[in-house]
Amino acid sequence: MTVTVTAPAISCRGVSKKFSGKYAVHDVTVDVAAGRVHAIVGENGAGKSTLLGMISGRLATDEGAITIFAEDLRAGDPRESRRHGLAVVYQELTMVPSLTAVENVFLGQLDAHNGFVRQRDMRRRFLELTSDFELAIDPDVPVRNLSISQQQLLEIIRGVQANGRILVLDEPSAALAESEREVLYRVLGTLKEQGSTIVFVSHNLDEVLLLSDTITVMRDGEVIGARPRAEWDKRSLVRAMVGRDVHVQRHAERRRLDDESFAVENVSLPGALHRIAVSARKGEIIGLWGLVGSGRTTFLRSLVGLEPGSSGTLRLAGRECPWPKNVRDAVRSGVVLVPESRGSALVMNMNASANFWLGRRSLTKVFLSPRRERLAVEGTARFFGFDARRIGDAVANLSGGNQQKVLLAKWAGYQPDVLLVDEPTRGIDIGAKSEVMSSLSRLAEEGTTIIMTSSELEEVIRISDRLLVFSHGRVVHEVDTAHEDYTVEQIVKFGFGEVENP
Amino acid sequence: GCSTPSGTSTSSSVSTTGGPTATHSASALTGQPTPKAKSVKEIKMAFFSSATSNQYLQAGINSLKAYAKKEGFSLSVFDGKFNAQTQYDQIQNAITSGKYNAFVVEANDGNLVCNILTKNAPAAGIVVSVMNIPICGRDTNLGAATWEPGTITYVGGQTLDVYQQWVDQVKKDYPNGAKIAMIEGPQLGANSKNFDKATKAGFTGKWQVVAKQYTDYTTAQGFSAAQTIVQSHPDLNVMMSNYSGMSQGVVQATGGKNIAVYDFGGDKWSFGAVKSGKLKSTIIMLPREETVDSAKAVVNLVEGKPVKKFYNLTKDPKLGGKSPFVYKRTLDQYTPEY
Amino acid sequence: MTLYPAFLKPANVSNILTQNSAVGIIAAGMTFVIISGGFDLSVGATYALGGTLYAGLTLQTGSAVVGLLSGLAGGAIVGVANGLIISRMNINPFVATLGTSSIITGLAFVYSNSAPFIVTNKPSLVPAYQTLALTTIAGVLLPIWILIIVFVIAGILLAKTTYGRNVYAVGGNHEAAWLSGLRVKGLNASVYVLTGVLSGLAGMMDSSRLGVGQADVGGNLALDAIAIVVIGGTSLLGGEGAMWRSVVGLLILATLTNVFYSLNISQNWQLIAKGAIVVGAVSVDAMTRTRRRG
Amino acid sequence: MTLYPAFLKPANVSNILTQNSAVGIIAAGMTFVIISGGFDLSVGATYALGGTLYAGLTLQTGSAVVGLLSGLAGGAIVGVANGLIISRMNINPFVATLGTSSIITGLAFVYSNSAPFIVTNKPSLVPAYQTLALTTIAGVLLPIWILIIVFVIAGILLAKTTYGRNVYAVGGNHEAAWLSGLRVKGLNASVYVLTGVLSGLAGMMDSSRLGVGQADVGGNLALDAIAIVVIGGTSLLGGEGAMWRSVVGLLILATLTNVFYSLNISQNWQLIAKGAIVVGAVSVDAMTRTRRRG
Ligand SMILES: Nc1ncnc2c1ncn2[C@@H]1O[C@H](COP(=O)(O)OP(=O)(O)OP(=O)(O)O)[C@@H](O)[C@H]1O
Ligand SMILES: Nc1ncnc2c1ncn2[C@@H]1O[C@H](COP(=O)(O)OP(=O)(O)OP(=O)(O)O)[C@@H](O)[C@H]1O
Ligand SMILES: [Mg+2]
Ligand SMILES: [Mg+2]
Repeated sequence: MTVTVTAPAISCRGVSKKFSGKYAVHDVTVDVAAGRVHAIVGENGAGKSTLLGMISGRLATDEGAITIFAEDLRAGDPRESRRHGLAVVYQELTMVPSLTAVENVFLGQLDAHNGFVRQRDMRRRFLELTSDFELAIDPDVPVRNLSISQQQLLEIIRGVQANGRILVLDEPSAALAESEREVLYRVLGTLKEQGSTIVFVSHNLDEVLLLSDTITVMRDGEVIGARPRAEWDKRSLVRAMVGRDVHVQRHAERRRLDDESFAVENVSLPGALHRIAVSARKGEIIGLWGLVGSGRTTFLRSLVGLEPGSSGTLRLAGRECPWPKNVRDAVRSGVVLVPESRGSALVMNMNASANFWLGRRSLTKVFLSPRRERLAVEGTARFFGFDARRIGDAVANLSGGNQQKVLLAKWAGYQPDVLLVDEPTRGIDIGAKSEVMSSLSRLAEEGTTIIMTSSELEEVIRISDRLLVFSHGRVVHEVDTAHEDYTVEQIVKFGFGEVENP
Repeated sequence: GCSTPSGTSTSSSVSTTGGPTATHSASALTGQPTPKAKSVKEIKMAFFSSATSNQYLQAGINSLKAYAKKEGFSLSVFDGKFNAQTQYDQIQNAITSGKYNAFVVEANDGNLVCNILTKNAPAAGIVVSVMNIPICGRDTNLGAATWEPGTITYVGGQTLDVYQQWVDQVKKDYPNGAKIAMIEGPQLGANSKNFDKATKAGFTGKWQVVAKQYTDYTTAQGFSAAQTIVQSHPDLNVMMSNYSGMSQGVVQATGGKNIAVYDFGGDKWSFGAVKSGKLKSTIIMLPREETVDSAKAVVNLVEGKPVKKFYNLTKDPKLGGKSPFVYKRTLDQYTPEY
Repeated sequence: MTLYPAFLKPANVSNILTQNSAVGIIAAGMTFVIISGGFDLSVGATYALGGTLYAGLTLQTGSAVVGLLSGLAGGAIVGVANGLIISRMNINPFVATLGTSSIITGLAFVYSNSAPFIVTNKPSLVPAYQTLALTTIAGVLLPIWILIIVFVIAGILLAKTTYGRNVYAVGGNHEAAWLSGLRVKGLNASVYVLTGVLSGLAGMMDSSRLGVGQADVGGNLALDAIAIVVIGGTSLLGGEGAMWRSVVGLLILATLTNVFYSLNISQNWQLIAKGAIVVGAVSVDAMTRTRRRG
Repeated sequence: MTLYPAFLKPANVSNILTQNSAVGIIAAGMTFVIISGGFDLSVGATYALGGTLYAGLTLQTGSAVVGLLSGLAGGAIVGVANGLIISRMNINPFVATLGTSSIITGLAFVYSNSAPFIVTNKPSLVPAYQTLALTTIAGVLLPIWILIIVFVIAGILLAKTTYGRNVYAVGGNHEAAWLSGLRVKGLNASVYVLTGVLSGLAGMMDSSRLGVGQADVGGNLALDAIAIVVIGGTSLLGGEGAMWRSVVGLLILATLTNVFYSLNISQNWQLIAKGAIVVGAVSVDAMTRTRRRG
């Protein structure tokens, strides 16, 4: 298909959007050329999702106009953008938990004949799509039983199957592991070849530089620059995003490690985990890495009593402890988990401070004192780079990065001996990411044992002292990241379970 | 001030048109069906009570049970929960079950159960005695016209004429006029219809109805309805309450005010209240005769004795020919039966 | 099951089904409402309105067909009003339908001048009026046929059509359904129209059986219908459930009631037993269903 | 507001408050239940049980204090049962409380032998029995004081204590509360205990005022109490709302009822107007409140 270079696929003219009097997007003018891949980058809260929201019709514009292939877009109705041939993958999951994988992929576009759903056709198409994505997901499984990354993949598949002229993706790869990203890149490449226009948002600058034809940088709701790929490099992107140079924090030197603080053996959960053994020392950071569904989350949940069927032995600072039955047991013995999903770990319509104190012995015996609570939490908030002035804001109104900081502050506030952290950097910008990482390092320096997972392998390698590779509910390999040199490719192979056996 | 009542109640036959029925027993008998039960022991009776949850109903049920025991026939009591549909379904199931050959019915809604009682039940060989609420749209009829063909008898004392007499009592007690309020039962119930009809026709000119409220006969609703009426009509003279259970709430609301409360019910409590002056008067009701007479009609039929098509409870021998209206002065002539 | 000798007699089964045909077809509509994440407390009032209109207009025009159509129209209008209030004005369905319920009952009383319409008083109209309830087809009464047909059609509509699946989507995740381009407001409203029409029909069926139309019936219908749906295992949170579950719920409740009526257990003990059985049935269901993850 | 001359007369205000003190304190408990994401349909039955136990035990023991304590105990036991069924057996609160409601009513009827307990028939007991309802403190009746005190304490408990915050958390995000190590089950159950005790108390207050305790009252209380909470603007989805909102809801409904009674509007038009005003009030609330983020 040849691309006629007439009208831009998307054209925003002086578009603005205000939330409670403050501009989230201000006077943005940007064109997306047809048939190209256009990336939008910017810090958390820069307004990327808001801009995409207006393009996709979920949000009404306050000022300005948007045209799709030279046709005006009527604001505030997702049907409208769909009519114009837009398919949108949103930043947050928009799955219907009770419906099956097939039904979610075809949500709003069921294949039907005379009003009757054509189940068989949809299932065939679903299997085609999942095999394109090198996935094996049971078509009939209710989506609530799938992991977050599996759901994220279904979101993308939904966007792809919609077969639109324009595909808009808001942080599609945030929840994906290396290998799945490769698949995503390949699929996007194919779509581009077929003439689709692609707009996407990502915090992964390598991926942005790899995929895009044009890159637009946003800061504080405004467009800082929109230039062809060739005119950008990582440094100039970061500078444009943040307004300064960011030094990616490295482990300059290894900490001196103390005695063993944490050891588990024989951690099992029928059908999910198989006799996992991990031990860690005071002040050590252990990274867990694996492919989607490899069992990292399930492992961490077992350690704090969230998986009732799990079993194993636990030794803390050399003393045998009973296997935790619930979160309270775990917290009491000094092990806490920062869960992976912000949505299910924070009470969205409570403020940050209340979320911090939730489940915690309060400062006062019976009566709350919001003022004193806020004061008491400010230090921890700052430690994690959270703006102390926003402590009273409802968590729902915070950007993803700030929500993550609240989450970390809340759990680190227990001052645990062992902090388990599941995907702390998912979907947050590069600045927030380095803040989170450095605060974890500092915690470790203060003597906390940290076990964290991340789908971003480089990040794990960078921060951790040791890396454990998970595959199918087993630890299949251990990498001493402090002393050995491994390439990303090698580790990914372990993740597929190709090499070695424990 | 209020005028004192000018005289005792007169004979209660003020407007009864059903007089002759009582004398027509012979011809009535000829129109009666042949019962399936050949002897009293073979009677299998179902009593469909409109509910079971107040003393009036309890008194009736208990007497009927005792009567069944005495006569030696079997009796099942169904609780209609003041719900017409529930009662209909109960009757339908009872017919289907084939377990009964006689019904005594206190209908929650006389219209709903009309067909099933006059056609389906007789077709299944069941004889039907109706009490308290006339069926088939006869609820505002008088005397013998409250009986519906297809059933063997109607036993009742709360027909339109009683309400008319009640209105007359009030008028007689207040010859110079009065402001009157009514606390009634459910809006679509037969009693409310008769009550409304009688008051609309009777209270004209100097007798003025200033308020009325429908309730579910409970003390609680009687109380709150009366309380708000009292509040917004400080010049009220008379409050008429259609059931003693409600009147207990009404007198709480009118306490300390110069309002005469007229009660319909005549239970032990109302006798005490008439005596202490909380109530101006009450009307004797005979729940025990009501159920027993209905069952007795079936027994008589089985025994081949005459069965009247209409038993007028306001003329029941138990009243000894006296009026059912009880004032403080006449209190000792009566005994409450529940 | 031989709880009592007559239980499985055709006449008794027919009783069970006719007595529950009204609440059954209302529960079929309610299943849609609940799966869509809604709630409808106005079904009882609509049921009474249906019967009142049917009787009133039959008496006034002399034609049962006109009565029938106006009963259906009345139900539909109520449904549209509920749907608009809930989806356009964004009002919680609980309050909205509690409010409309009050309005509908008031209107039905005003229309009927606070008295029942008694069709049986006009014998010439009775045969036509009672056709709906007393016609027998293949030995089975029409209301039972209607009950079966409603459940079959509703079941197919819910499970096999785009419309049905979209109702699940709206109830399971309103936002996701909206973002995927579904007409969520229309879908949201439609389930109330469905329930309105079915409630009107249910009211007419019972009114036809009894020959009377009146405004003060149907008091417990909403809770009964919701209980049927929920006892079957459909979640009140929306997005889940199935029509067959409501059939199961209906059969449980209907059988219970019938057994109790027929065994003539004291009403008080019936209440206790019924409550215990309902809680028991649902807890067994809750235990056997695999618990969801975290 | 001068809707009618007597409206603001102290006696009328006192009427409005006493008549609604029972439903008011039940609504205070219901606010906790709804914010915790639950639902309680058994409050009406518990209310009746409270009054029945109070009257029955006062008559049987001759001591109103024993009656009072047993009424409170009855409410607490119902609450504990509801709480256990809902939180331990994981049963939907709608079905669970519909079921227990039926059981409670049955038990109250059995205990009272299906007839009211009439304390006024034993004049010696009446003064003690009616202390709860008729005592006046500083010119204000005790039930009004109780209403005020319950709302103040409930308001503080909800807004100012850890317990209250935990209730919001459980209702707002059950999983987050659980992940935070809260005793989710205990919290879930506790709100039913609270509501049970308050319903029992409410039943005793009304029973004390009337001198009668009976099992067949309280039929509409659950819907009324829920309506009060929701009309005030507390979301049925849980996690949101406030006690002052329920106070507003109570005042709206109570005033409406009183005005209608007093203006002597026909009951049919009352129904219509009441429904319209409820829907209207809530839609104004829905429009003025800023819509939440997606
Ligand atoms: N519905 C809303 N109400 C109030 N404020 C909002 C709303 N949506 C977004 N905002 C605010 O607008 C700003 C821009 O948010 P947006 O989600 O567009 O950022 P983003 O660039 O997508 O960030 P991220 O990388 O974290 O996804 C933020 O300050 C955010 O808090
Ligand atoms: N309690 C359990 N019993 C059986 N299987 C389980 C249980 N919990 C999780 N699983 C399954 O085990 C697999 C591991 O999922 P998990 O979320 O732990 O993986 P992960 O490595 O964290 O991957 P992701 O990147 O998706 O978060 C999944 O397929 C999941 O469905
Ligand atoms: Mg974003
Ligand atoms: Mg995970």
